[in-house]
Amino acid sequence: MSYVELNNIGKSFDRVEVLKKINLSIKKDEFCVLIGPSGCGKSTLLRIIAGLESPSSGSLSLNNKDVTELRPRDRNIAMVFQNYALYPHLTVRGNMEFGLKLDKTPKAKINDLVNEAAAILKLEPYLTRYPKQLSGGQRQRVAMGRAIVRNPSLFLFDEPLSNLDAKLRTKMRTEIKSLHFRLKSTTVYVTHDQIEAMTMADKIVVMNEGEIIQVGTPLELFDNPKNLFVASFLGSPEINLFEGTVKKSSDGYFLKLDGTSDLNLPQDLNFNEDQKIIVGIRPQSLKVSSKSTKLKSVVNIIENTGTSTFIFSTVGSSNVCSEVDRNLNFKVGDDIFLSAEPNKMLIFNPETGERLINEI
Amino acid sequence: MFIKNIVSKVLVGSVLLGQAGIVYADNIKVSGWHQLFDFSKPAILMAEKKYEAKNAGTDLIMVDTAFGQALQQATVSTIAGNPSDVIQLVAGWVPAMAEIGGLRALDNLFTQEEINSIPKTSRDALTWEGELVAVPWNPGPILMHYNRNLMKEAGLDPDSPPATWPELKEAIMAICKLPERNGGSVYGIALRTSQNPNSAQWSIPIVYGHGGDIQVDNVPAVNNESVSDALNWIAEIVNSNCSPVGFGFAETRTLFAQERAGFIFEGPWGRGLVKNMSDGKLTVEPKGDVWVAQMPAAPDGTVKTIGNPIVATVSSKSKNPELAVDFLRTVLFDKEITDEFFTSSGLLPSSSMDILGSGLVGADAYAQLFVDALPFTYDTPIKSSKFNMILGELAIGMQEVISGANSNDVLTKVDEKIKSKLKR
Amino acid sequence: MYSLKQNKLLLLGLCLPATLIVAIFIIFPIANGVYMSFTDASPLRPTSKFVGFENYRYLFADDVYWQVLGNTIFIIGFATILAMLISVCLALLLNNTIRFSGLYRSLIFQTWVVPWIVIAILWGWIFNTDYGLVNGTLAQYGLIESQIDWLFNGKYAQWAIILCFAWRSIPFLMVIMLAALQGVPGEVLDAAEVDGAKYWQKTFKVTLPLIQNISLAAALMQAVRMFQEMTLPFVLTEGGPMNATMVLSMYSYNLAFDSWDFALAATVGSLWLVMLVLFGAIYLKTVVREM
Amino acid sequence: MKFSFSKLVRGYIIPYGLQASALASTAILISPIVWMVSTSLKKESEVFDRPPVWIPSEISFDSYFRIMNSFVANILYNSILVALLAAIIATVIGAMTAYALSRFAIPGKSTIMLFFLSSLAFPIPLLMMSMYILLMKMGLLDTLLSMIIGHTVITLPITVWLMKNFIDQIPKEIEEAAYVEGASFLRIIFFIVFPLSMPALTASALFVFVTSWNELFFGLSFISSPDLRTVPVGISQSFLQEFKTDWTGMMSLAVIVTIPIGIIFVFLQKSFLRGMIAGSVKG
Repeated sequence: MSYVELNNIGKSFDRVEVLKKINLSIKKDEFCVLIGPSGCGKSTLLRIIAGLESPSSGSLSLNNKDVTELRPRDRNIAMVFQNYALYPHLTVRGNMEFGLKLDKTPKAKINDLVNEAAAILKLEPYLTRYPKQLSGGQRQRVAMGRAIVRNPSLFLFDEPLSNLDAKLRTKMRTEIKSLHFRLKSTTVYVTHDQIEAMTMADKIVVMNEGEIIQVGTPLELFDNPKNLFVASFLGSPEINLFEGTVKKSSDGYFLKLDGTSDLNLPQDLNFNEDQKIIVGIRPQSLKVSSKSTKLKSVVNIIENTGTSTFIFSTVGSSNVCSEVDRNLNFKVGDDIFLSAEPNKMLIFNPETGERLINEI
Repeated sequence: MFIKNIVSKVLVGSVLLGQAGIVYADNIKVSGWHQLFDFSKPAILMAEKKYEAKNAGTDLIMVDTAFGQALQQATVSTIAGNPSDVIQLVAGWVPAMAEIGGLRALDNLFTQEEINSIPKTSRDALTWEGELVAVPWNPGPILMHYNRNLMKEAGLDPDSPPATWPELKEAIMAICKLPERNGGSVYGIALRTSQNPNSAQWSIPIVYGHGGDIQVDNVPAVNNESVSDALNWIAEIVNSNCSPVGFGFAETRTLFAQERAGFIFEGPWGRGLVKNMSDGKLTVEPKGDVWVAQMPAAPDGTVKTIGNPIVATVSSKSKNPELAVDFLRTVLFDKEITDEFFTSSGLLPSSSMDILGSGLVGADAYAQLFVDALPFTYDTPIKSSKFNMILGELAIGMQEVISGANSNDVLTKVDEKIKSKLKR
Repeated sequence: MYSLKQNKLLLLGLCLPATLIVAIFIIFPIANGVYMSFTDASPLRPTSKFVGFENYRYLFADDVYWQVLGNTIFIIGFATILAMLISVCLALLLNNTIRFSGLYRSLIFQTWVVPWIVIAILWGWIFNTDYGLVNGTLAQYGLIESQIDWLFNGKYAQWAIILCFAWRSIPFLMVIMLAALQGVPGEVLDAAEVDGAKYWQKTFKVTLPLIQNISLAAALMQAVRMFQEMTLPFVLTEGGPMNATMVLSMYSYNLAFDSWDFALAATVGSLWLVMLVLFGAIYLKTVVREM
Repeated sequence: MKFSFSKLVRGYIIPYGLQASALASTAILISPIVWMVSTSLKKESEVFDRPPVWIPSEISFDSYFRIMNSFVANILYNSILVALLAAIIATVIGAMTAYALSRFAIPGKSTIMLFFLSSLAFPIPLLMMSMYILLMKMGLLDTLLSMIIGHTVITLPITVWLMKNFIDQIPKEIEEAAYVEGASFLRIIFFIVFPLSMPALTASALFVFVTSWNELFFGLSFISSPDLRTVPVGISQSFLQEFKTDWTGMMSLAVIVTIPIGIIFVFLQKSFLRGMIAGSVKG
């Protein structure tokens, strides 16, 4: 049996069902990220794991023990909140000690634990300060320190980085990850930022409208999304979608787009003629050349982030994005030609959004 | 001293919080405000000691009550069923207490001799439905005090104070013309005209002076010629700026003590007040700065005044009325105590003519003028439990007349109002 | 919020003391008071009987009641208006970057803590006919010839009380309005300035409308507290002369604890309650809806 | 250098004009208090001088020594005791209720708050009559407790109102964090929520204290023993009843009874206003 086990967890608020029969298991030492758009129920699920909410149905076990009815303090968990929820009237040390004192841990041990955590998080110089005297990143670390000192059996993070600026967010992301590596603690982490999920998670759980859509490692999800939702939720810039009708020509199957352009489809698959499909191609897989292909496009915008260059161009009435070599010299208004390896194409049913072919 | 007091108070704080509930079943409780004043304390303590020596085993407990709260407190404790045995009141409040059955008839508790030593007018005033329910402790006839210096300055003879109301008015008008003094104008007389029952009470002697009364057969009747005349008399003086307007007892007394008013109506406490408030600058002696005279006579030659005596009553709920009355006997008829009381307070210490006519009191010219007035002093000018309401309405009427309203109209209205309120 | 919501025992524990106090000492007295207004209740009587609308008939026929009602509205109305005008000006003034404005604010606010009983004594002294500061100063500059009986003339006495009430309300209203002014976003004023508004236009078209609701609510709160305040007339003028400064609270207090006419006092109180409900309904319908 | 009228106006006239009007209005508003202190420091002989003298020619503390007797000590002690206890009781009970109203799903919450708000305007004499009867039956008349109860009752609504608006602004996550860390509800309320609500607690406690310090009529009707009088009752029942209008003494007494809350406010004014404004501006 897994370390954390959710069985048929359901939750309703005033007859509104926010979680529908959630089943999930998390292994020991795993870093599990719950991701989904806002309102998908991921925070509620985390609060149920924490014990801040009780589920309307189903059960929850932690380390082989049913904890559904237990209060948070009896679950031995630690939680980091979005706005840190530091106690403004206590010093950094006071904040970190609070839970230990409640557990009646001996004074000497409290000191050791706090000092140790402060060392790990480089908080030593700030122990006597109050939260309002700290910067955002420092507060974030205090919130984590407060969780660490208690050596919990489960760490819970509720969008902990969303209040930080972009640069700090990247930094803290790494810190949390390395901390996890060091402490080997089982973690459930809620975010709506797919980059966080991709970079940090051992296992990503994609949720939407109260249901788990797909569970898997970051690369599994990236490469083999179960449906359109997962495919477009992960990856940045977003996956390009081409919607059209399958036609057959002498060269084999191709996709007739609404303009004059066409797109060659993988030839090893069986399509029905006139079938409507959506083809998803990630920007990284959408090749650009000046060499003529069936998919002609006009450069709209060229974005250079320094590390990579993106070309946004127009195909028919829709915009597509492709990542290119920075040395390629295109200008706005240039005609370009797009192509993709057939095995990099993800094909979806436009009505249900499901992947049509799971394995290519 | 101040700090020490606070500290000791803090220490007994918890006791204070729960102080009220203590009940001494067999003891005699005396509630009143005498004990509050330093000047009467020595006599009260002496009385307490003497009483306890006489009635061995009885504990006399003095319960302090603020003057302003005495009636309310007596009323409430009577309703609640735990009043003090002896209750100090002023005469005007006696009907209110008697009406709720709070007072014990005293006729059979005192000896006939003791009762007879009290002037008849006082006894009549304190008789309710045929029974004597209170005895005057400190009789308080209201007499005319006058400033001899101001009279002299105004060209009047200080040795022959006005004897009739027209004469008084002339004297007032004369003094009124004197130049400013002590930073303010000089008034002829300091009349009380504030919106307070007390102001109306103090104008009753003026009604007497105009030959009438404010009640007929113990029923208030303010709508008559003499009340109207009295109010007009007051209004005329006030409107000629010869009496301040809207002053209550404290302000009028200050004015008189500052030698800025020629006349004031006060009881036997007047001497002490004048001395205290002028910081001893003014003397109250026959040939001194201030002296006292009987009220001016009415047109028919009679002299009548009101009294504001402090009286003592025994609660109808007292378990031991004999012991309670014995306390009264001690303070009223024990010469040693009455002398001490008179020396320390200057108040008339008893209602017994025997005591008032001899000894220290008998030798005091000031006190004797008040003793002389006792036979024509009316302690409860209105015998009604709604004494304050009636006088309160009259006080407002008085203010209206002063501000120019027609006295007959005003009195008609006041009379109606009193009648309608008496029905409630 | 978490399982707190289900913790009935805690909820009960938290609410019990207040519930008991409110039930015993607010709701019961109010209900009992309304009931008493239909009886001839008095602590002087062992029992009371039901008299229907007799007390109301009596009260409506009593011109003093109407006079007192008029006085109360006049005094509190003018005091509130006066206090509002002065506090708006003061708040606008001190909201400028003036040196020592913090000190001025503190000094003015200190007057708010002066106990009512002290105010009564103090203003009695200030308005004293002979030696008072007001008459003294007026006479010093030759503004009056003879002394004015501030507290013994009906009209003057009302205005003296109005002045006292206003003086006492200004500090509180001022700090609330200052706080409201400081809450007006600077960008809005900058935008107005860019649009070419002059100082007065900014003040009247932007600033004041923005703090209007808070100011009105604060003024209403002050008015309501003044409605209950009776120390001042009680000590300063005893409601006189000729009931000119008798306000509703003191009138009903006197009826209850001086005349011991609980029934009539309860009638006055019940009518007061009715006014309160009407006023509250109008307030909710008009002001709150606009918010 | 070119003379510019508008520069003169903007640079000198407006700033100095504003400064002058601020100074003048402050002076006028606090003049009664200055006059009170001034009178209290005068010699008896100078009190009646005309035109009015603002600064005594000779500072004299005579009147202070004259009135500092056990009577004044007693009324101060009683007032402090009553005001302090009322402030503590009303604030703690009010805060507890406010917490419940802020965090629990209580049906009719807005009606309850409206009731509390409107009860501020309830006719106090109407409340007092039934309270009087109740206290009489409980045997509590003429105890300091009766006044404490009275003052708690009339101020409880405002403490609830102030505290609720304040607690609403404290993020729930802080409590959740403590809850996850194993704190009990009572500990959360008393060790997390209340310390965080300090400005509001200060404001309510001070409000109750000032109200109690000011309150005359409960004391007047419920108390008859002179020993138990509070400041306003003591002054109105004894001092004003004394035979003398001793203005220097009166003003000294006025200064003395104003000092305790004056001092408290000098130190706590900021906190008081913060709590008051946070609590009332929103509501």
